[in-house]
Amino acid sequence: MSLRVDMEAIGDILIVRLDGELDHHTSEVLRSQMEGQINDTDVRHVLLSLKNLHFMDSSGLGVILGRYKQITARGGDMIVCSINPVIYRLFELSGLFKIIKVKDSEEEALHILGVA
Amino acid sequence: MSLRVDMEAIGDILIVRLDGELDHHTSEVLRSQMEGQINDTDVRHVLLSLKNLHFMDSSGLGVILGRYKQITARGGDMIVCSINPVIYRLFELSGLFKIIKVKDSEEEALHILGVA
Amino acid sequence: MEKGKMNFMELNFAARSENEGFARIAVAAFLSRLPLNLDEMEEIKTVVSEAVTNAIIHGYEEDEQGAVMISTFYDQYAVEIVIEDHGIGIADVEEARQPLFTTKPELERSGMGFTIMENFMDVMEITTEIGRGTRIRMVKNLVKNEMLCN
Amino acid sequence: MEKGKMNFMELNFAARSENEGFARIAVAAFLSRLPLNLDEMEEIKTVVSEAVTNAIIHGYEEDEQGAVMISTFYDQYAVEIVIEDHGIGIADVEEARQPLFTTKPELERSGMGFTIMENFMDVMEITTEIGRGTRIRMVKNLVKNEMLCN
Ligand SMILES: Nc1ncnc2c1ncn2[C@@H]1O[C@H](COP(=O)(O)OP(=O)(O)O)[C@@H](O)[C@H]1O
Ligand SMILES: Nc1ncnc2c1ncn2[C@@H]1O[C@H](COP(=O)(O)OP(=O)(O)O)[C@@H](O)[C@H]1O
Repeated sequence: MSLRVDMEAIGDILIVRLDGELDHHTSEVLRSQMEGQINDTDVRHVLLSLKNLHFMDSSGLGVILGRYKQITARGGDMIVCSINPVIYRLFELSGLFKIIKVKDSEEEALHILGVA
Repeated sequence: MSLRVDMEAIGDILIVRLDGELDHHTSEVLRSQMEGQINDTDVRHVLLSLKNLHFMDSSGLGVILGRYKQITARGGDMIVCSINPVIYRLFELSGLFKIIKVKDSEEEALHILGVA
Repeated sequence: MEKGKMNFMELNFAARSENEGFARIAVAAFLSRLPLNLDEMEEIKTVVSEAVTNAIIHGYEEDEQGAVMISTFYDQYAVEIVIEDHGIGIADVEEARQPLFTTKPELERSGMGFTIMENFMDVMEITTEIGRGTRIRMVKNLVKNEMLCN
Repeated sequence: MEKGKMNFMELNFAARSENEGFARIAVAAFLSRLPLNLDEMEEIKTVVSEAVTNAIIHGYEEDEQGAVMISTFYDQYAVEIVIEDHGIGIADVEEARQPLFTTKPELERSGMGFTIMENFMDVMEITTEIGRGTRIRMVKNLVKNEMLCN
């Protein structure tokens, strides 16, 4: 019933790893942490890893879309990786895959962003 | 919310290992399985290992006392081992330690029963 | 649902966001003996989260004095989950059901709650009255439809 | 308890033994944000199990048409748990509270339920009426008594 947000910068890429449950209650923490990091550093792209995210609902979609808008407004890009089947369907239903790229693993995603 | 009962015979000792939760709902399963095994085989002693028992309430005390009476009526003995702190207090409150021996591990208990 | 074989629970709790996770766990624990696979259980937790969050954010507009009610029933054929609030109600239900429609974009709401409930469950009905509250009734079948046709 | 800072939940469910585990998980999940250590949480799960089992076995004598109610409140000072049934009631409460006393030895009951509830909680009160039911009210303090004396 809680969310751990782990952030790591590799060059101009911010890797955000989520561990736990992303719902309305925990989405506020994620929003403020990511917002701050994007505003205060010279991050250009965001890689969001959902490998250890055990639960997400539409509040998660909202906060992810919000950060997508923030990063693309700065000319950057967002990639999401390691999505479990039920969370995958949430992205699908919302049409978010039409704008946000999705990859199977962090390695593949970093490759697309020109690293590793 | 379920109980796994694993039984192994070593000589005339029946080792019963409990995995899960022992409450009123699951105690019936334990009672019938142990009762059958004690009646149908030439088991003399019972070693009850609670190492993987994550929950127990007073329904568990009842079924353990019932099996203690069954095995001592046949001239045998019962030893309980690997009890966690909260379950330990249940035994203590009930006075069961006055009649049932308790050991830290299966090895120690088997030693007392003259094996290993 | 057949009376004898039915199991039920009713849950009533404070409209606080920290209770969202509790509500999901309680419903999942209640349904744990049913033949639901992991994905189906996740779907049920998701729709519970959607409806409870809506009650808290939209129904009560984050006034924690409100209360959210969940009733759950099951028998061998289906699971029924009803989630209610005594909040502000919904003015235009057809509009509210549209994918991406939200009245709270400033809270970064995605407007996908009702769409997810409809897609993850076999039945999703909304009953609402302005100033009185909202009731969401959802059903998930446990038996494949083909089997019922025999 | 202070109103503003209090959280509550009420749970009502069928008096079926398979709901005993559900009741424990629901109460533990509701209290998960409190500063309780693992042993204290186990103690609370144990007393919930004792009172719910008593309602099912003694209160309703295993008639699954009965319902068990659990209400839980907490604030920063204490957790209060009330468990009720509308069953047969208890004729002699003093006798019932005695360690090892049971009216159902044929079911291998240990007669330790009330003793455990008393020992694991800071307050345990029984209210009962023959033919109307039984209500067990238990409190566990979150703050050490010494601190309250300052
Ligand atoms: N319980 C409720 N009480 C009042 N209004 C509600 C309730 N649930 C939903 N609504 C309305 O329906 C709209 C759509 O809901 P939903 O699809 O869940 O999206 P979101 O919650 O992201 O806004 C909400 O924006 C709100 O206006
Ligand atoms: N909810 C209840 N309704 C009716 N009688 C009860 C209830 N709870 C307890 N009792 C009575 O009190 C006695 C003692 O209860 P307890 O200490 O929990 O031991 P046990 O459940 O092992 O009998 C029971 O045997 C029963 O006669």
